[in-house]
Formats: sequence, structure tokens, C-alpha cells
Amino acid sequence: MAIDIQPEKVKGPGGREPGASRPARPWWLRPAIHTAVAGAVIGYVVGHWLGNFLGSNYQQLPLSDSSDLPIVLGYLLAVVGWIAGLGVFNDPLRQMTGRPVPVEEEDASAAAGLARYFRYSLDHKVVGIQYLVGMIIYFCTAGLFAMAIRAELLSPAYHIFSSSTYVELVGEHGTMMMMLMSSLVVGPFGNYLVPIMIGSKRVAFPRIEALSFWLTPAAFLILFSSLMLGGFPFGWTGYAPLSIQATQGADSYAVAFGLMGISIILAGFNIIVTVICYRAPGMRWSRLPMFVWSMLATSVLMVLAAPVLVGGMYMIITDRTVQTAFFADQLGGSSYLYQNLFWFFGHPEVYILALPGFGIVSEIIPVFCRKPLFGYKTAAAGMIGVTVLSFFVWQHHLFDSGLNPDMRPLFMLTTELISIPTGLIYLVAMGTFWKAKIRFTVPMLFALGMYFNFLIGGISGVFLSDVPADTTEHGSFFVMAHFHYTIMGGLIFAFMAGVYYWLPKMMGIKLNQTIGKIHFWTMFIFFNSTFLPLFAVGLAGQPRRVFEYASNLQTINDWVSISAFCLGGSILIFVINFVWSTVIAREREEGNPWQSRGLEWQVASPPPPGNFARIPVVLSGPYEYGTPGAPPVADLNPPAGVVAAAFTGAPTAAAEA
Amino acid sequence: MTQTSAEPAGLSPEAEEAGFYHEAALNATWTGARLAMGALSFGFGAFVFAYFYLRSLNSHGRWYPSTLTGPHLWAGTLIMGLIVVSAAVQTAVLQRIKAGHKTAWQRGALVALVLGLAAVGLQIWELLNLPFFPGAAGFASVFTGFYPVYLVIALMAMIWLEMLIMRCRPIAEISFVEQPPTFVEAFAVQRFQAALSAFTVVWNYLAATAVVAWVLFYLVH
Amino acid sequence: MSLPVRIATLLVAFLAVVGGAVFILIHYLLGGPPVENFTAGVRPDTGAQVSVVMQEDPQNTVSTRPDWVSYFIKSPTTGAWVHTTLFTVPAGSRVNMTILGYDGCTPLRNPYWGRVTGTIGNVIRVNGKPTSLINSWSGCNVGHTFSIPALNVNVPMASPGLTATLCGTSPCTSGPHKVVTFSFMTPRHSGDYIWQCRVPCGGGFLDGFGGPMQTIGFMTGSMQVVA
Amino acid sequence: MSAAADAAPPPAAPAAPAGPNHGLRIFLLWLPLAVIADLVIWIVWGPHLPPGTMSSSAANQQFDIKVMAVLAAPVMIFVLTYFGYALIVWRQRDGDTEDGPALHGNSRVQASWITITSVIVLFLAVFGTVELKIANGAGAGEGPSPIWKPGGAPLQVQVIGQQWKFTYRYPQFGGFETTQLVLPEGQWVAFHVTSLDVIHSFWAYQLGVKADANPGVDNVAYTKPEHTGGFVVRCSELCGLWHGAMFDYGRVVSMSAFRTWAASTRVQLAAVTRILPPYATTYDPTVVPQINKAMAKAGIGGANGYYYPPQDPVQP
Repeated sequence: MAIDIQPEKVKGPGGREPGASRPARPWWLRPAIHTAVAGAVIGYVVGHWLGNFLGSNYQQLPLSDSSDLPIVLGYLLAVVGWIAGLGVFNDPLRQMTGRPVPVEEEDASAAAGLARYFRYSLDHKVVGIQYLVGMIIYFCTAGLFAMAIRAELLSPAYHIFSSSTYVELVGEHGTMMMMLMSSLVVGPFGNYLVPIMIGSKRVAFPRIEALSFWLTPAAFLILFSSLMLGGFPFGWTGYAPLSIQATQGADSYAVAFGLMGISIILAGFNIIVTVICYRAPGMRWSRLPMFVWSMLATSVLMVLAAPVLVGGMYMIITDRTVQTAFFADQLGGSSYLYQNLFWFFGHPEVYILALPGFGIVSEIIPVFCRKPLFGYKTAAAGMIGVTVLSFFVWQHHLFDSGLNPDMRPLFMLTTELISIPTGLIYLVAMGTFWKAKIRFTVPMLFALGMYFNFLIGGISGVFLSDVPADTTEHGSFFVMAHFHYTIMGGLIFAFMAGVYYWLPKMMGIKLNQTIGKIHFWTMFIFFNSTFLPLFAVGLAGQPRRVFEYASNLQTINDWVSISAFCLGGSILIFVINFVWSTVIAREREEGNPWQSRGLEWQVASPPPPGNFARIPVVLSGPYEYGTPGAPPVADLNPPAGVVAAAFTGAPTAAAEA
Repeated sequence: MTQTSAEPAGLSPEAEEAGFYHEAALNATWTGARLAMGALSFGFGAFVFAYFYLRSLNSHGRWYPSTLTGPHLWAGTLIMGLIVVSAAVQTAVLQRIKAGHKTAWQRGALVALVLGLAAVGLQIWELLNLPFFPGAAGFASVFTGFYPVYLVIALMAMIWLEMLIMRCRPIAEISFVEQPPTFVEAFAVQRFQAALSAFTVVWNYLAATAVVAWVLFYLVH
Repeated sequence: MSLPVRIATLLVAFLAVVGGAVFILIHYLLGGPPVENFTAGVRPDTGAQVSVVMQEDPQNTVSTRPDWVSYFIKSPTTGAWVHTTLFTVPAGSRVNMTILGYDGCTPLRNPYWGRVTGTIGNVIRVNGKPTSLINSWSGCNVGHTFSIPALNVNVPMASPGLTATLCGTSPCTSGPHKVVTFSFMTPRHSGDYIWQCRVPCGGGFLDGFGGPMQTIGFMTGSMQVVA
Repeated sequence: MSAAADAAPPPAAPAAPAGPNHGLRIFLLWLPLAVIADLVIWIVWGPHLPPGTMSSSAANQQFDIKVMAVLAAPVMIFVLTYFGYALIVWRQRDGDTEDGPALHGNSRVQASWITITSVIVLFLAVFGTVELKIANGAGAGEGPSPIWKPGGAPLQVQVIGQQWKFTYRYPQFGGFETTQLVLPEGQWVAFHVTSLDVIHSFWAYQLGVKADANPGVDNVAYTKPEHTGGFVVRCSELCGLWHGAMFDYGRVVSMSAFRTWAASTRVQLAAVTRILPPYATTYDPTVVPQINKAMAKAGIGGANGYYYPPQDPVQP
């Protein structure tokens, strides 16, 4: 993607520290994506050999191509080689050997032009763009798998793909969407916008942030490579005896998902610390934009839930390679252990996917209603409530599994309780609409679409929380329709709202609004026309992930399939609009096209290096629309001494070690 | 940035910002260490959950069959002891560097590093010489699953300690006694100190984890 | 970058993406083993007979999975052994199956599948001896099953003895094996009838090994009935 | 910030003197729609909601779905009415670039919203629990020690999942195993669902029974078939390649027909029943004493034959 949106980086006046200067190397020796690829290839070969070598000394391993150790070690060392090739280890190695570490702003990776997007860049704005393009690519890839699934479901009898390919497609689609889309908003918008929204010139841990991005292509490619190993036949959930029984495609699944777990831990870690520690003077918790609240809540879920996923994936790998027996009941393990670990991550995961959507729409509606956000504290409380409750609902995925029947009323209660904080998000929206002056811009349309879709998704979720009703609905297309309404209808619509709203900010480029409206209406209509009938399909008894279904459901399945293709066409309209506007037309957008009070809109588009000329001092909340006499959101050029007064110790006072 | 600390009142905008982000970085180190411990707790929690879950299920009576030879108590105790002593030494010499004695910390930290690496090495040896097969029982699985993870995290902590030792070297001993004359030096010292206290917290946390794991895996199973 | 350069880059990227997608689609998603056609010259629904000969090997050295247990079908036209599990038969006719069982034994996870069903007379012949039930748990005598669930066909696949030295290269031409023959009638309407083995094939795995059992071309496939 | 705003006079209160009473209008729009929707759901749609009334648990699920639909419809219609009204009435008019009124919140509205949603949620939780209890677990798998169970002696039917077929054992009739699922009418049935390999899920759609088949687990679900007829059994947990083809058809017949069927099937399958392992709630297919003995005698070890690794102390 040809996106050079920033003027050439101005070198710092002081230049490089004398000790940190390095002789300029030819471009092909400088760490970038090509050295990463080379490192990955070398790593894979070494790991594969090592696996075979270790395996040959280990009597219990099947010594043949059905052995998993070479594959897993190959993948792991390929990842190490990949990030080593990117230069991730350079600074730590310098530190270990006592050599000076270059100041990150002046690092060679901050080079200008397109090349910086293919490097381990420490600039949060570069990482944001990398994430944005990456996420759109991942989303479209996984979306193509969905098209293939629906193509197969056109007929209950005739098969386009063989059933093994079909099961592979289902697994690839589900896993790719669930694991990679967890960073869909935190990655691009979180990394790019959160520092600007809180008035910071930088993030807390730029290396961790950049690493979190560079793990995503590795995870994506590893998951994709599963097709070469025969795929994996167990969907995105990877329930244990099946994932232990399956072939090496399952190794790709476990390594990729575990890797992505690490990536989202790192991404969330950086966001949390940045929000806590790097807020500008005057950016009190009560002035934090709703989007930042949602990023914070999402990041907490990421940092705390994903380690459990990494643990679960690790156990799958050890069960498959060194023959532990975590999930084998004959040897003292239990398949329920996996289900518990997976869903302890898996349910927070679905809120990792939902909360950013709440954040984006809550951020956008006050701008286009020209009113303050109704019940700011309520909205923040709603997000915190969802965050906390989401750790206590995981067993509702296991209502039929035979696990802990005595706990069912409890999990039924906690699951239903979560609709209270979710309802607050609707209260906030409805209050904001009251007597508003609603402007139907493209971002606003997508935000409205999100509210409409998530309403259906949320209410169908209440049906699923009731154990008797869930008995019929669980594992059927009803569930499938439900979570597509919350994730696709919620998150993806909100993401689109965010793209149309913030792309002018991030790239300084206008997206075509007419095509945007066509995109919205096609996507909204075909989304509903795809997934609404699936509730009926599910209630009529069609289980998920089947490739043969009752012949009397063919008409409705065909309807759904054709709608799904049209939905895919609508996404294609978006891609064309995106590529056309950013690569070909490149119509400049510099000001504040939405007349937003958000702090991010008070600086140039795209923001200059360092975001702000001076650390801004925040004077009021971001949603003070229609408030006569409201102070501007921030003083971008504060008088001397104001910033100094904002931190406890003047730089002379020694901080306690 | 060559202003001296003698002019705190009329800070230039650059110095103001440098000071602001310096303090933010110190806070970030503190916050990050706590957050990392939270994430690690959930990661270890997966294994603790597995431990208690499989133990309570005792599927096919094979959580810890009577015929299973447990891991070597001496090895586990030694590994745990090395880590705890390493953490204790490091914590003790932290007080020395706070009191201004850089070399005392350097020596103690080196000891802590060697002890920690010894624990890591011994742990690798133990895993390569287990008296049971990884899939022999639920206990055996959790044991062989948990310790490699712990091992990697402990190794990373030791790499961190080594970095701190290297970072400490160029700092003048006097800087730990009194405020250095320039911001650049003062910031370097304070960031080092912040990183050191963050490391201490994390390493003590890992030592506590080692004790808990030792109790679970060697004493009570 | 100038506009023509951007457009050219875009075109190259677009072609690369489309090319990659097409390659993956054709190479990984639409590929599959060949289909052996047993319908040539046979009119459906006449009660005519077709003969299908297959062998079941302990390995498949002609594939990328050399240690996977696998079926081969004897091509009706060339007589060569083909690495596939897909074949077509005419509707409403009698299929005479001959399966050469070269693979060693694995006890059925559910001994119920030692019972012969769905064949004509509910009987099979193992080396010529009529059999309708094999106790796979009493000795090493069964390797797999040949089952067509939709036709209720279930045939335990007899296996050479425990101590036999199994044939080592596929397709097997010599080595200890058992010959299982049986017949069944195909339905009168066309359709895709999957067939499978009811044991996750592969000893030494607690939950069985899902590889060959779940890969078309090895231990599962489909029988297309052509009306 | 919002503390001050909350204390301000509630601007969303009905009937600001100049403008129309938006709250009343929305209410009047909502009320008939909600009433009509609920009546349609309860009277017209309700009796046809899945999964039907073929068994006690199915009827119970249909009732639950009906009740929740009746509760959900007004909520949904309220939100949609409000949104529709807002988008039409409060849209920006041409040439109007003013901002809207600065409403930061309204503590009365917020408190009532939270109260109403809490009441609905708590009602649903209590309702679900009661329904779960009176329907004896509502047809969901309750694990090896069910806490909601019918009295008397239900018919025991074991459901064994294996890739990719369910088989059924009738322990009260000599423990024969068959691929046919036949149940008597008007008799409580206890399904003991287990698996021999991976996780399956036994879903008898019209009976409203769904229970996961876990290896090594006896998952019990209860239902009482109320009408004779056929029903579909599907696997509803992805279990590998032919998951989609893992279905069959069961029958509910009269008690006497069931007895006849059971007796004749028992005789017919006597030969195969003899070689089956004795009826148990779970099976370990890796323990086949004769085979393991035979393999050990032949010197086959490790990955080639043993189910358990040779170091394993419990290896027979």
C-alpha cells in the first residue's frame, strides 16, 4: 500500500549521541521485512532440524512425518528469526553488552518514506498505520474464507470443496477472525490515536508496541500455512481430544493462536501504561475520551485474559509434542480442563471484540449529535462493568457439556447481569440523541448501524443465557448468527465508522463520502439479510460447521449465501474506496472536517512528528458541544511553568528508586 | 539539554517536557512492573488451575498414582532455594545502593545473577532427567508443563538483571550519593533506579511463585 | 511517489493478490485425489454388477504422508493401483467389493463394529470363509472397518496376524494380507455416499490418530452413485 | 464533571413548555407496537416456536423461548422506536449549524434505566433457574451426578459417540448396542452420553435434548417423550471431517411397541452383545486386555502398539 503521508522526518537538532552513531549500512543489510523473512526461513530450517534431532532421542515420539516436534520448533524458531531479522533484539543486545542504545526518536528505523512501514518502527503513528493495513488484509483474507464457506453451503448435496477442505475453511475463517481481529481497533486506532487523545507525544513502551504488531503477520502466516499441512478440523475453539488427535495443521493453529495471544498481551500492556502514565496535564480521568476508556478496558481484558489462552495453547502443544496428558482423561487429564481454560480466555475475548466498538460509537455520536455525551460516568461505568463481569461468565459456553450443573444458575445470572452494563451503552446513546441535531455523515451512519445490529446481537444473547432455551440454541446457527451480530455487526461496523471518521486524521486524506454511503447501505442491508435468517436456520435445527444440512433448509441457506456474497461485494466497495482514496486520488484533508472537539482534531492532519509542538494542557472535556462558554479542549501552547507544575517533582528532585 | 539543575524555576520548554516525560517514564516502569505481574499471575494461574482441577478430578485415579516416582525433592528444593536466595541477596543489596553504595550492589547483583542462572541450569537438568514420563499422570503433565514456562521467564528476568548490571557500570558512584549536576545524568540515574526497583519487585514475585510451585509440586501434590 | 508509479505499484500488488488467491484456491482448496469410474458400460438400475478392488496398506509411500495407512483403488481401465478413495458406481446395481487387507491390527474402539451389516446376506468372506461377526478384542484380527453410514454398510477389515511382517512399500503387491469380499446394492437414486473407517487409525495414540481417518484419499472417501 | 450536571434540573423531563412532549409521543408510538408484537408472539407464533412439544424438555424450551421473546420484543421495539423517532425528529435541518442543548446527563433517567434493566435481568435469572428445576435439567447434559432428576425409574439409554456415528445401548434390556434410537412414549428417559474418541454433542432436536459426549464422562440428560413420531439426532459439536454427516433418526413409539422392539432387537443382536464390554457409564477404549497382552508377547512396543507408553507403571 503506497501510503507516504508524513513529511520527511526532521532530524533532531542535537543529532545522534556520539556513542550511538553507527556507520550507515547498505539498505539490504538494514533490518527490515526482507531480513525478517530471511531470518524466518533460517529459523524454520534450524528448528525443523532441531525437532527431528531431539525427537530421534525421544523414544515416545512417533518418528515420522506425523511427528509434531519439528513443526512446532520450526515455527517457534522461525518467529524468533523473524523478529531477530527485524532488529527487535538489537537494542536489548546492546544493553546486555553495555553499549549505548540509540535514542528512539532518532533511530534509523524512523526513516522517511514508505520504507518505514516495512520496518520495526518505534513511531506509534507508523505502527498504527501498519496495523490498519495489516488488519484490513487479515480481515479480507478471513472474509474470503467465509465466502468459500457460503459457496459450499449453497447446496446440501453438491460439493464444491471436499469436506476436509470445508472443515479447513471453517477453522481458518473462525480462527483468523477471532485471533487477529482482537487487535482490529486496539492496533490501528488504539496505537495511533490514544497517545494523541491523551495529549502525549509518545507511548510508554514503543518497542513492545512495535513488537506486538510484528507478531501479527507471523501469526497470520503460520495460521495460513496450516493449509499446507492439511489444515485443522476443529474450528476456532480447538476442543481438546480433537485438537490432539488432528494432524500437524493443529500445530499451526496452536502456535499461531498462542503467538497472537502474546501479541495482544503486549499491545494491551503498552496501552494501559500509556493511558495511566502519559496523560497530559489536565487530562483527568473524568476528561478521558470514551474511546480511550474503551481502549483501557479492552487492554485490561487483553493483558489478563490472553495469558490463559497462551497457557491453553501451550498445553495443546505439549500434549502433541512431548506427550503430556493435560487433556487425556485416561492418563489423569481432562478435556474439560481445556474447555475451562479456553473459555476463561474466550469470553473476555468476545468483549475484547465488542468494547472497542462501544468506544468508537460513543466517541462519534456526540460529534454528530452536536451534544455532550449523555451520562459520561455511566458510559465509563458500563465499560468497566463489562470488563469485570466478563471474567465470570465463561461456563455459559459449557451449559450442555455436563460440567458443574450446580453452577448453572450462577452463570445464568452473571451472563444476564452483563446486559445491564451493556444496556448502559444504549442509554448513553439514547440520551445523546435526545433533542440532538443529528448529522448523517458516513461515520454516523456506521455508528447507527452498529447500534441497530448490536441490539439484535445483544438480545439474542439473552436467549442464549437461559439454560433451557440454550439447550436448543447452543451449537446451532443461532449462536453463529448471534456472535456475528455482535462482532461483525458491532465491531466491524464500528471499525468502519472509525475508518471513515479518523482516516482523514491519520493520513490527511479524505475518503470518498458518496462511495462511503453506498458502502454503508449495501453493507447494512446485506449484513442483516445474511445473518438475520441464520437465527431461523439455527432454531430449525442446523448445527454449526456442518457441510451437509437438511434439504428443506436449502432455500434459506441459498438466500443467506447470496446475501453473503453481496456483503463481500460491499466490503470490496470499501477496499476500492480505501485504495482509491489513499493511493490514487489522495485528496488532502487538513482541518477538522467534523468540527470535533476531540484533542486529536486540534493538531494538523496527519499529526506532525511528536504529535504536539508542546505538551498540551487539557482544559475541558472532549464533549462540551453546545455549552456556551466552554473552554477550548486544550491549550496547545501553554505558558512556561504550567507543565512543570503538573509533575510532582521538578527534574531536580531525585525520584525514589 | 545541558541546563544545570541550579535553575529549577525558569525551565525552558524543552527541559519542562524532558522532565515531564522523565517522570512519566519512571511511573511507567512502576506501573509496567505491576501489570506484568498481573499478566504473569494469570499465565501461572492457568497452570495452578490445571493443577487443582486435575487433582480434584483425579481422573482414572491417575492424578498421582501410587506407583509414580515424584520429581527429585533435592533438586526442586535446591532450585527453589537458589532462586529465593538470589532474590533475597538482590533485595538486600538494593538497600546498599539506596544508601549510595554502588559497588556493593554490583557485587551482590552478580551473585544474584549467578544464583539465578544456576537455578535455570539446574532446572533444565532436572527436566531432562525426570524420573517419570510427561504423560504418566496428571501431576506429571502439570509438572512438565509448568517448569519450562517458569524457566523461560526466570531466564528473561536474569537477562534483565544482566542489563541492569551493565547499565550501572558507567554511572559514577557519587551519583548514587548526591544529585548529579546535569539533567541527563540525573535522569539516567533515576531511570536506572526505577528499573532496578521494578526488577526487584518482579524477581521477588517470581521467587514467591517458585516457593508456591515448590510447595505444590514437591510437598503436597 | 508520482501517480503512475503508485498506480503501477497498485496493479502489481493487485495481480499478486489475485494470483496468490487463485493459486491457493486451485492448489490447496480445490485439489483432490482422482475419481475412479466404475460406471462405464453399465446401465444404472438394471441390477448389473460392478467389481471394485481396493487394497488397504500400512503406509502410503507414494504420497507426502509416507507413514499413513491408506487405501488404493485398482483402476478399472488400466488395472493400476491408484492412490485415491473416490469412485463412482451405477445406481441400483450390485457392487462386488474385494479389499486386500495388508495393514496390521488395531482393536476397534467399539467392538460393536465387528458386526457385518448392510452387505447382501449380512455376510462377508474373509479369505473365502463366510463371516458375519469378528471379535476384534479377542485377538489381533481386525485393522479397520469399511463403513458407508448412509447405506448401513459396516465391514470389519480383517488383518494379517500380529507377528506378520507387513509389506513396506505402497501399493503392496506381496506380503501377508487377508482378502475380504462382499457385495451390496447401491440405491436407486444418485448421490454422494461417504465411506470411512470407524477407528481413528494409528496405534500408540490415546485418542487415535486423526490424520488418515480424516483425510480423503487415505482412509475415507466417497462413493458417487450415478443414476 | 457530570456530578454537577446530574444535579442540574433534569432537562429530559417531559414537556418543556415550548416544544412538543417527545417522551409521550415515543411512548404512544411504542405502546401499540409492543402490545401487538407480544400478542403475535404469544398467540400466533408461540405454538410454532422450536423445538416443538414432542417431549417435556422440548415443551419447556419452547415456553422459555416464548417468554423471553415476549420480554425482548418490547425492549427492542422501544429502542428502535426511540432511534427512529430521534433520527427523524432530531436530525439536522438544512442550514442549521447550531449545536444541540448541553445535556450532560439526567440522574433520574439513568437510575430508572438501571432499575428497570436490573429487574428484568433478575427476573430472567430466577425464571431460568425455576424452569431448569421443574424441567429436570431442561434436557441439557448434567454431567455424571445430575442434581435435577425425575422421580421413579427412567429408561436408561446410553448414547455412545464415536467418529462419526452415535450408537445406543439399553442396559435394562441386556445391554445390547444398536444404531437405532427407539424410545417409548410417556416414560422418562435418562440419556447417558459418552464418547470413545473426541467430543461430540448428542442433539435430539425435537426432543429438546442436548448433551456433550466427552470421552471418559457420563453426561446425563433427562426428557420425557410426550408424542410418538420421528425425530432427528445430530452431532452439534465439531468432531472432525464428517461432523456434518453425523446424524440419524430416532423414533418415539408406544410403550408396547417399544417393548416388542427391544425384545426382538435383544435377541437379534445377542451375538454381538456377547463380545461387547460389559455395560458401564464410561469406556476406556485403550484398555483391551487381550490385545495388550498379545502385543506385549509379540514384542511390539512404544508408538507401534501400546496404548500406554512402556514406562507407564499401570501398563498391563
